[in-house]
Amino acid sequence: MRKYARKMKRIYLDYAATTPAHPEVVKAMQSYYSNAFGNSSSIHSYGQETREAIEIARKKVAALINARSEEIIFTSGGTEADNLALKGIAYTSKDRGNHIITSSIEHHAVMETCDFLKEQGFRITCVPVDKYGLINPEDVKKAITDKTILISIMHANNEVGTIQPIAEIGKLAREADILFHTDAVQTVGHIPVDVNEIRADLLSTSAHKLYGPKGVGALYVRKGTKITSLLHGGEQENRRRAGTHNTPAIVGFGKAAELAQKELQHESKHLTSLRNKLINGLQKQVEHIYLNGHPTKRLPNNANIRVDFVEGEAMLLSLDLEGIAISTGSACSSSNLKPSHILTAIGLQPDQAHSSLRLSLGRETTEEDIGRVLEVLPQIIARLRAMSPLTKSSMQEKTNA
Amino acid sequence: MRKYARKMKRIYLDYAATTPAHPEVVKAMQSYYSNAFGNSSSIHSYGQETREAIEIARKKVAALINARSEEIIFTSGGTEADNLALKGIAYTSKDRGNHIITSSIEHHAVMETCDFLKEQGFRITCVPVDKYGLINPEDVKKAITDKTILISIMHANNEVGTIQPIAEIGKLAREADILFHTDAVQTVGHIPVDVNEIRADLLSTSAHKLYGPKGVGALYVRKGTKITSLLHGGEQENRRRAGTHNTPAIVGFGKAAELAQKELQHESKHLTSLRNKLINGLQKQVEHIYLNGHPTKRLPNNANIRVDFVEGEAMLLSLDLEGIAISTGSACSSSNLKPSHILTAIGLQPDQAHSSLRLSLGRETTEEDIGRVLEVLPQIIARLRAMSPLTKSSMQEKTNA
Amino acid sequence: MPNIWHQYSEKVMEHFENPHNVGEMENPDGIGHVGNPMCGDIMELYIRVKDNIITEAKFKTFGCGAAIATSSMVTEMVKGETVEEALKISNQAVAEALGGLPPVKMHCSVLAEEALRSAINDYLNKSKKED
Amino acid sequence: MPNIWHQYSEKVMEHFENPHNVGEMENPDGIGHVGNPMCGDIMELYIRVKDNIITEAKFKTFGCGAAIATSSMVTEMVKGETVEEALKISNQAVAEALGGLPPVKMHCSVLAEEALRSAINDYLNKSKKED
Ligand SMILES: Cc1ncc(COP(=O)(O)O)c(C=O)c1O
Ligand SMILES: Cc1ncc(COP(=O)(O)O)c(C=O)c1O
Repeated sequence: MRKYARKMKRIYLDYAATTPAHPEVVKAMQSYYSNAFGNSSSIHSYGQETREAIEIARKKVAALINARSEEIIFTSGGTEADNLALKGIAYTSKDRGNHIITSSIEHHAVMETCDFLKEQGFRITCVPVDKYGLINPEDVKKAITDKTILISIMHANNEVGTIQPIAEIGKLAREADILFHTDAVQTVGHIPVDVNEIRADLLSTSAHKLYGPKGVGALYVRKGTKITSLLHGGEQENRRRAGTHNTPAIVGFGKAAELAQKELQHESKHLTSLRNKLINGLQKQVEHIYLNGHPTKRLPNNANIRVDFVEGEAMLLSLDLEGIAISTGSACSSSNLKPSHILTAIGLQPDQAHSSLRLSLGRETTEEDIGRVLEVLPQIIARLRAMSPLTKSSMQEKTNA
Repeated sequence: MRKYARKMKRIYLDYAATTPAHPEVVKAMQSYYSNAFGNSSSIHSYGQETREAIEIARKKVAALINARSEEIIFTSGGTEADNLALKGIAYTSKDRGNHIITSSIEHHAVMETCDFLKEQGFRITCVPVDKYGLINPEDVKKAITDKTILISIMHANNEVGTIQPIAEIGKLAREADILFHTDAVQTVGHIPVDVNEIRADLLSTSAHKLYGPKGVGALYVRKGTKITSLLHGGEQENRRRAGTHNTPAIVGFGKAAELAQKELQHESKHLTSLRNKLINGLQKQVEHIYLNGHPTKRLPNNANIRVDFVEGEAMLLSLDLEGIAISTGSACSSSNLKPSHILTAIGLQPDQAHSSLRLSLGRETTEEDIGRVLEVLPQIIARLRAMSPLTKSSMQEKTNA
Repeated sequence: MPNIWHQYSEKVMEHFENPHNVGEMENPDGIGHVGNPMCGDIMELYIRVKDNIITEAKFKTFGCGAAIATSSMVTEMVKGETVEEALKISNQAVAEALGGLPPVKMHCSVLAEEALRSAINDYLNKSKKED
Repeated sequence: MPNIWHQYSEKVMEHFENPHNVGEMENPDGIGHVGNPMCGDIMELYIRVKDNIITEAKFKTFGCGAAIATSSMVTEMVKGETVEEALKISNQAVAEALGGLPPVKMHCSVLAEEALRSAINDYLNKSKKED
């Protein structure tokens, strides 16, 4: 099996983890390594040309989310954007209050930052989600106190793909005069995002999730919103994020944003159709398979399924031997062995969480790829279910048949 | 004048600001954008291959400073490394003490971080420097109190190039059982740096200063040293720095470190000789030119000169029109108009600081380049001195002659 | 393409892809049931004992590749051993027989050792009662 | 290679490269001396006045490109103006005559305005005394 794996066509279905940089993105970056390599802080012509390239990229990133250029702070990625948003607002607003509202299904970059802020004396309220992973805006509203300085609710969840009602949350935050941050790392470039429509004051994004390069992201900060720096030092980014500009990556991000804006509409339709084919095909062939997350309010490319009685990493490994790359909610390799906090937050039992797979589609996914998964995955499930002590004997008979 | 500038060979003498990525570095990075693009946190084969590439790079960076792989934390650059070092140790050690010792000539990344920590209740002592920019280890020793948790003294200064006696400072820090951090952004890859010889517990470096890519740096943290994260989130970098790995940049950093280790010896000799030719040539031709920084304890590639009676940015602009890129201690374009804190720390008057130029040499600098500067710069100085109200009349006669 | 899953030895991969002794056993002499769903690993191990010698071992496992491979390996290792010898099989021994395990996966070998002990204890308890 | 220094207009570059009216003046009717070394700009502006009309203006400047260009421009602008008209020349007018200045350089035009006022005031003070 393994022997052949090396020769077969590899199928990547983990676009939610990261995407390959678009060839045009790579091309756009090329000249900024060794040719137009100047430090954008330098006054001379080498600095001038990179400064210009950065500002063009900033315009493109701003355009993708309907922001103004000066509202974009380039960071080293989504994690830094989330850290900057939460810590930056917390430190700036600590005289006004010490209470932050977030949800139980945030990415680690938000969750762990909240844990850190808790140690620093801030109070964190985590609003729950329903079985689809949906937040109820009413719960957010109820959590507001006169000490609340920030509401941070992600746009769409990275694991189960559920899209939150953030326009409603943004509206109620605005009405209560509380800053609203959304981690839009999974949505920007994939579904329409308009900072004014959703009334976000801060919004995180990351280039490598939208066919841009790794190592660059952005925090949108609405004009007039004060924020304490996370990286102190030079005067870059209007003194809000120090550090020599990563010009090639920023240029690449700009190009990726430009391409995403053009292709977004078509792509989301295409991926939704392929994704549904995948989910329906699996459910037709295999019993005891369930979709995690919301059936319709979900990212176009996300299929997160629970395959009862089988551990996720064993499936992942088996698929990888067939050249198919996916991800799992199991954490049999992580340091604490606990399953994903997101899957338990939507009410899954630990074994169900350990049995969950995320298949996330992208630009290069084809009908044939989906066909191949529909051929290979049911066999893998059958094989592993036959080994599992959790498989009900009735179940087992069917699977073996 | 300007018309011709566009056609002439450009001469880059601002290597201290940033360096072009070495062609081999660019080549090494190439396949990690769209081919081996996996997220290093992914368990599948795409993740595996990037994980391996990152660990190979880590070994190379570690080797350059005689550290162990597990002592290297990859960051987004020198600024992040400095911020992580200072805030990370401050937060971890705040129960033990709240006093930090640093110097008056640190880079903004250290200086502004100290200012931030001051607001957070830490006490900062800035030890002074002499007229060469040298710190006296005795001053550091005297500043130590029983509340001192960290000493942060840069290895070599980015502006005047003075190399500090950090082995002595490291020794006395160790004796006093206080952690020692050094910002070695200007030295790693240019002069020998050995974390054990200098007894550093933490050391910052940045790839783009040694012909590596922008957007990546590293913090060395001695084994056993606890440090609070700056970026919270995923489990990357042994839970000490969250965020999807910037694989191409990390791989590029590894390659740059490998090349630097090979070329360091030869290069520092070569650049010292060119640099001395430049300084001597200028001093021979032009009166009232003085070297800033230490005459011998200085970076091989650094020439920082004070050209009395002429403002730096006017010289910079004139040189740029001739295709020559340099930097200045003047800050006529910065937001506060104050001259460099480093130049005032070594005792220069404001007008003298505004009259200072930094020419920093690098791999592609040739004898011809130096010849060209020696031809062009004296003319520019003469022209501008003739316009300057500061030029003494006696002086002026000579210059006009 | 680099060697995929190369934290896993060839031996681990062999046992993951073609595990030995999979399945339930009718009327086993001892059953071990260990692990918990929280950690994502559950092992059931069955042994048949004749004249103090383990003649047959089978398993069912819910778990990752290493969990399956260690289950397979431990059931191979006990066959033909006396009960006393079998009790001496440590998790390290299982891991070593598999050509080593990645550090994050050593807990799987611990689980295999526990499953075996649990099955033997079950056998010993039962035989005590029969005595 | 992109347009270097393109925050500077063509006009600024012209006046920086070939500044008009550079130099000291013998026995000027008014001298303006403004700026301070802290900010890196020092201007000296000399005027000659005949029948209330500024007939000649010269400058010496320690400062950046914009400081030199604004000095050059302001000395051009005052020539032939009455003292009263000259006093109305604002820093914006100087910046506009140069085709605009980057925001970080507007302080240079302020300095030029101040230098001119200072020179005129010096002239007015002197002529008062002579009265
Ligand atoms: C929802 C979400 N937030 C934040 C991040 C972190 O972004 P980055 O990997 O660019 O640091 C990710 C992806 O890893 C994500 O999916
Ligand atoms: C001494 C020193 N420290 C820190 C930095 C900051 O490094 P980076 O530009 O990689 O953020 C620099 C360069 O800018 C430097 O010269």
